[in-house]
Amino acid sequence: MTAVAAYTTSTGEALQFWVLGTVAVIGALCTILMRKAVHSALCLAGTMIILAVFYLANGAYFLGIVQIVVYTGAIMMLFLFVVMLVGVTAADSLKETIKGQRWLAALCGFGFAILLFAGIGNASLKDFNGLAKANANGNVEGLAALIFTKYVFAFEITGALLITATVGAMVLTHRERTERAKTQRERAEERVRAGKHLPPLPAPGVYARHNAVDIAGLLPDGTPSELTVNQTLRERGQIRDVSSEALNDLRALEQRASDRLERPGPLRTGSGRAGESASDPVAAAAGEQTEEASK
Amino acid sequence: MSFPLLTATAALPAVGAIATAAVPAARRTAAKWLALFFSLATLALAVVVAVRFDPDGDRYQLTESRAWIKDFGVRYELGVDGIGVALIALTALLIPFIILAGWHDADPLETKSSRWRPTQGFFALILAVEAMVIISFEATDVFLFYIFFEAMLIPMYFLIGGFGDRAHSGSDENASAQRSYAAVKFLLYNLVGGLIMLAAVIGLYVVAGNFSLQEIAEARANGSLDMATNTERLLFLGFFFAFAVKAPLWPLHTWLPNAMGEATAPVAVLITAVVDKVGTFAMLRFCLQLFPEASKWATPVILVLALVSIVYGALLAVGQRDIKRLVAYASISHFGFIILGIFAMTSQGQSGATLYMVNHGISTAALMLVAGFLISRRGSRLIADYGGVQKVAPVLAGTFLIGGLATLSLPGLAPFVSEFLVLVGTFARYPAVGIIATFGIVLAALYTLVLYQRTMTGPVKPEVASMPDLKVRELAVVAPLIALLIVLGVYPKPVTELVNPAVKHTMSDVQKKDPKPDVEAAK
Amino acid sequence: MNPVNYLYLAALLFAIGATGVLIRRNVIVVFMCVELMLNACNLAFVAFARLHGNLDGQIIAFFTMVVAAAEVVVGLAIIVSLFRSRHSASVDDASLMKL
Amino acid sequence: MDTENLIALLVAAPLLGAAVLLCGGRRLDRVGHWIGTALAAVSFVIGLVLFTDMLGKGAEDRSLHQHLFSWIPVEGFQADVAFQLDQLSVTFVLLISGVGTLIHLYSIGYMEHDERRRRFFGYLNLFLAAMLLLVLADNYLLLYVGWEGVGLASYLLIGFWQHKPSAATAAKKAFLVNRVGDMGLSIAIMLMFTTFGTFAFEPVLEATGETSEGKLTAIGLMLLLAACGKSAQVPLQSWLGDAMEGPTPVSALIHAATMVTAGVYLIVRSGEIFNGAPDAQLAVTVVGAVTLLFGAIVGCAKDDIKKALAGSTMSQIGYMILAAGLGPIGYVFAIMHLVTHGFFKAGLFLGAGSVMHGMNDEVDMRKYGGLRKYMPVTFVTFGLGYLAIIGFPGLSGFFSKDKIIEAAFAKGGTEGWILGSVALLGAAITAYYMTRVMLLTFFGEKRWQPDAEGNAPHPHESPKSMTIPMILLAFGSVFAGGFFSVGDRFMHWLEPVTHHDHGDSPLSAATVTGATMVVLVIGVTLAWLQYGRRPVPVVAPRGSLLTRAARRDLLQDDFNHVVLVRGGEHLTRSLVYVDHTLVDGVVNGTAASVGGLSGRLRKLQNGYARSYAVSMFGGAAVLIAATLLMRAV
Repeated sequence: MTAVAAYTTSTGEALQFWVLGTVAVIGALCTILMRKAVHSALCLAGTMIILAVFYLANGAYFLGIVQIVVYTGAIMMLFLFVVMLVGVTAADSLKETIKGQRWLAALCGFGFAILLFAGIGNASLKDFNGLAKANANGNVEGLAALIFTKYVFAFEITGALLITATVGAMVLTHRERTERAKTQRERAEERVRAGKHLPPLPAPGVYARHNAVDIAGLLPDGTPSELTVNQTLRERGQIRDVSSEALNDLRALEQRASDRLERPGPLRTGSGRAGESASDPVAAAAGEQTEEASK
Repeated sequence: MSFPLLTATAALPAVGAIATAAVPAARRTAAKWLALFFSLATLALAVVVAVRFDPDGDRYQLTESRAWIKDFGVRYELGVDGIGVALIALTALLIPFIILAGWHDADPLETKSSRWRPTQGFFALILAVEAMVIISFEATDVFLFYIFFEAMLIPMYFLIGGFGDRAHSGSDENASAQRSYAAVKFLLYNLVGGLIMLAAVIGLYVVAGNFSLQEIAEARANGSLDMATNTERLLFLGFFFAFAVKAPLWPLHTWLPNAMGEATAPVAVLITAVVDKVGTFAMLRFCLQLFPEASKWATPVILVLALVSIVYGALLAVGQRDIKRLVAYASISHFGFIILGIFAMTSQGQSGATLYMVNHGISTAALMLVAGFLISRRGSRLIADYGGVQKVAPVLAGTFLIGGLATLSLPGLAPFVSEFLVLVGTFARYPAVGIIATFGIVLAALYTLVLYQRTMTGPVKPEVASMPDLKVRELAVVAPLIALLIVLGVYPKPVTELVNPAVKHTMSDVQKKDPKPDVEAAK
Repeated sequence: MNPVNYLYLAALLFAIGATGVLIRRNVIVVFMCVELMLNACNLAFVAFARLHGNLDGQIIAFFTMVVAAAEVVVGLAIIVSLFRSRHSASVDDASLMKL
Repeated sequence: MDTENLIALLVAAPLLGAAVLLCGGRRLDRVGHWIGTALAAVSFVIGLVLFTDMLGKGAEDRSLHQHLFSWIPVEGFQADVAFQLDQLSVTFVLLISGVGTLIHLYSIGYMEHDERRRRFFGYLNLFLAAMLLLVLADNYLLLYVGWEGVGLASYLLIGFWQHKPSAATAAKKAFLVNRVGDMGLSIAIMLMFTTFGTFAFEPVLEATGETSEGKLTAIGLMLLLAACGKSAQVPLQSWLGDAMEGPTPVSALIHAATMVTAGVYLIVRSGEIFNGAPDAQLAVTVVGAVTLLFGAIVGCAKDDIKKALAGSTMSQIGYMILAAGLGPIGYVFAIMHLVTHGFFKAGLFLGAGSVMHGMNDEVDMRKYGGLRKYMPVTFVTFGLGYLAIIGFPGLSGFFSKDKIIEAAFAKGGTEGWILGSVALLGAAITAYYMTRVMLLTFFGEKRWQPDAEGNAPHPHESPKSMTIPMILLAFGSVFAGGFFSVGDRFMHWLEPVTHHDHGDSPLSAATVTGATMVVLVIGVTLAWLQYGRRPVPVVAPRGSLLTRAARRDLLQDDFNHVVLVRGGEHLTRSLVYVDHTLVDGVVNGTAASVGGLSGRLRKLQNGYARSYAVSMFGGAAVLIAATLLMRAV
């Protein structure tokens, strides 16, 4: 695309515009409509990449690259970090709390768009005298020439701005430790004094057949215990309850066992199973394992 | 430049106010005596002013003039004409009686804390009002006048809202709500009027280039300053509205009954007998002098409004159940007479109006203060709660009757002279108006006598059976007022001679001549 | 196709972003929408650069990016500390402007 | 010393008395009544001195003037405190102070048991002062002062027993009705001021020729209104009956002898004005004639002795007004009848008071009867007064009333005939109701029973202090008329002031006298047939429609009540409502609406950054739209 057409664009670019433009708009819409922040961030990233492509199409090679590297690469990642950091509350409901806000917002946005269109529409934008001349000896060189001559002050000031921003970010996020750090002993005493849950938290996931971290460990009676799952997952509600699966497996095992031992009366076992499983599934499971081993 | 007598007269009560306010909480009685002393001293100064004033001299005397705000040509200009002197004398005369009558009105019911001192505040506020009223009678600079005309509202607001009547009005229980309502109403009405006037004052400055009453009036007179007709009318309306609210003129009157009903009797007297006079006085001094043409243009409407006030006020007075509200409506009717006299544009009418201001002040003070004593004894403002007082407290009843007779302007008492002058003056130019206004005297008799009959005569009500007669302090308040009423009724000459030249000047301002009697006209 | 369409696209994206700012309560998402608006502007700038045939538009876009970066850094920092202080990422919870 | 300086003393003496007695306090209770009486006597003596001095002078220069000080000096408006004493006023002065003194004397006995006697005498003195001021003033404004002064005194005295609601109401009523009349007087004064530029008697009365008849008529009618109020003439007569609530001496002095005749004085004094305004004169005569009959009819129906006498007063004053309305023909006789009436009516009232004094203040004549045995003096004096008022030949009433009837006929034309016959009819009715009173009170058998407490009244003659005045007044009522009319003394005496002229009567004096005698006899006979011959029932029979109406003052009060009182009450009540809702409501309404609006605006500031953002965004949109429109235009 070195020679950018003046008045109209090549059909190739046209095609690209319509396709990617649509995608970009969809991405934007998803950004504002997704319920989970993470998804919004991803959609936004997508939109930005498409924009980068458009930059390139418009002869702004440097900006295109920068857009991908800096924006999509750095800034959006920063966003994602924060989303994680903030312990993404599972999904913020899109239910509106302020009366009429949503309609007003929609109205404003729509009207604003219409107005901008109108503005652009009756602006006299006939002739595109493309960037052929400007980019004659390389786009980056052109930019550099401008930045270090015409916009040098702005450039310097921007630098200062960046420094300031960095410092500011540090200041804002840094928490000065005012009191002495507690020793291990003190913590232990506190816990005892607080009197809740002295032993270490129970380990998650019983069977190692899943990503055990997000599976609540089962209590002796087969009910899952939230405590065993890491807090962040708990907040996100990403806990998989496997107690039912466990019980099903148990039932299956018993079935097989009874088949093999010609022990009649699934009814009896059925009748007793509930109590049995409820009483001591772990023991039963243990017993079954030994059987398997013995085969 | 000689001793600034007028400044002193206005400053003395101000100093007194500060001094009284500074009295420590424990020394309550001392504060009262201090206030009384300062008011009497002011009275003495006012007498000096009246003596130093020469009725046949030039129009404004004892003048003082200092530059104040150079950029806007605002000057500190004082000066009095006969009307001003008369009203200053009235004010200075009434304040001591008001203080004496309100001797116990501000005693704290229970001493809340050592630093809580309502009494000091009460008397300090009264003196502050006196100072402001006096200086607004003296100011010959429109801006200066305006400032004090408005500043008056602040102490009045606290006097009405802070020291209400402890007697229940029967209308409803929570008196404090009623009172604050009345105070706010008073404030709002007068503020609105004042703001409109402020606009007019600025407009006047834009037109005339300075605020000096005398300069502008002269410029108007010798034609060097001619306003466009509409400008003049607008400015006139701006001024008149404020004064009509203060006066008060129908239909801007509704704040007065609330204020007078809720305030203590002495404060009510302060409102109607002293503060409201500034309104009518200002009509005479500013409206007529600065805007003669517009005044003449507005006369018909104003006359009608005044007539309505007279009849309407009297009729409503008949319909009242509350003694103090009744007096308030009677005052509205009387203010109607005053305004009628001012705008009849005859020398009898205007002299009568000025005289009326003085006499109405005294007579209302007498009636209202006695009513206050009566109310304080029974603890109720409702007429229906009284009856047969005449039997148990003859002196109180007698003074009350005399006050009432003065209100219905019985010949031989001061108000008759002024009322008749107003009527004659009006009749001379507008016979129909004069005749309608004459109905006012019948209605006045009606509400006064009905009030007296219901409260004082008839069988003695058990609640009033043990009512004590007037005490020495109260007698000391009422007796001089009554004596004054009689003296001014029989020999009003001193006041009329004080007023006549000023009225002559005003008449020449508006370029009006008295209508000639037919017989002479025929010749 | 006329490159003006880029401008239309930019306008559309901008409006969408703005609407997003208005309707979302999650601070982070709101912030993303702001970014979206910035990008829309950048697109417009670039398109204009092409329109005028000089690079000034691109320069401006460039600066915008820089400033946006700085803004994001500070803004996210603010969000974090805000979350720390009141354990919520909702805009409406920061309604201290109420009388 | 110069005699005109005494004039002020006439007023000053009783005024001083009033001041002393009213301000004096209780320490004067024991001597107060003597002070009052003495001061009244003083002014009577001064009056005598001035009178004798006046007799010594020629007819023309008898009028004295005393200028005290200038009262209300205002540009183009002169009101002075100045007195004028001429034949007319001196006549009044003598009547007022003379009868006044006698009644003071009488009151000493009558009010003996009242603990507020001192104040009573103070009021009496106040009345004397005001009344003398009224007749001595040399300008209408000062007369107005006296005019209202007597109104005040009568208010205080009617309501003297204030603990009785009826008394208080009657007093208020009297004052209010009088106020209406006073309105007329003040309007008349204003008219004079605008017409003549002054309201002193002499200049006004001399300048009457220079102005239009219309003006004079207006002034005259206004003066007539004033006279109606003060002299209880139709339509303002309603207060006189109730005024009898006051102590009897008051009724005698104020509501019979002096104050109520002030209207006659006013009209006669302003004779010049009425002479210039025939229509006004006609109105006066009509009012007089109507009241004459009205009062007489009311007098016939009342059983309350004082009210009966009040009705008679009304009708007698009707005679005077009628005479005054006749112009120069009648002025003299009006005054003459006024004087004689002053004597005999005062005497009658004092007699009535004496009767009540003896009968435990019983006023119902039907409970009297046969009292002549018990109180002979009262009987005799009352009887003489009775003969005088019905015009028994030779007594005062005969001369004065006869002359008025003659003059009425002498007015000439149909008016003359009508007025004359009305006067005659009045004479008949007078004879009837006075005979009725006489018979009911002093003749027949006694009809009184023990009252609720069971203590029967034991009628007795009154003390000397009461009988002596009655005797003196009886003398007056017997001889005054004759003394005046011998050689038309009185006429010549008043001529310089009132300018008498004899009309041309269609009937000879003898005829009129004969007619009068005839109607007199008819009236007396009728009364005797009804009340003398057969015993009188103690409870009044229902009576004819006219009787019942007459008992209610011919329904005048009912009319007033329905029209004025009720209407007034409704008017005021609705006005109070309007003031509170409308006039006040407008203001409060605006205040409320502003408050509501601000409240609604406050809701917009919900503190949510997003809603602020919306408004911001919308604002931006509006701006863009604006710019676009600008460019489009």
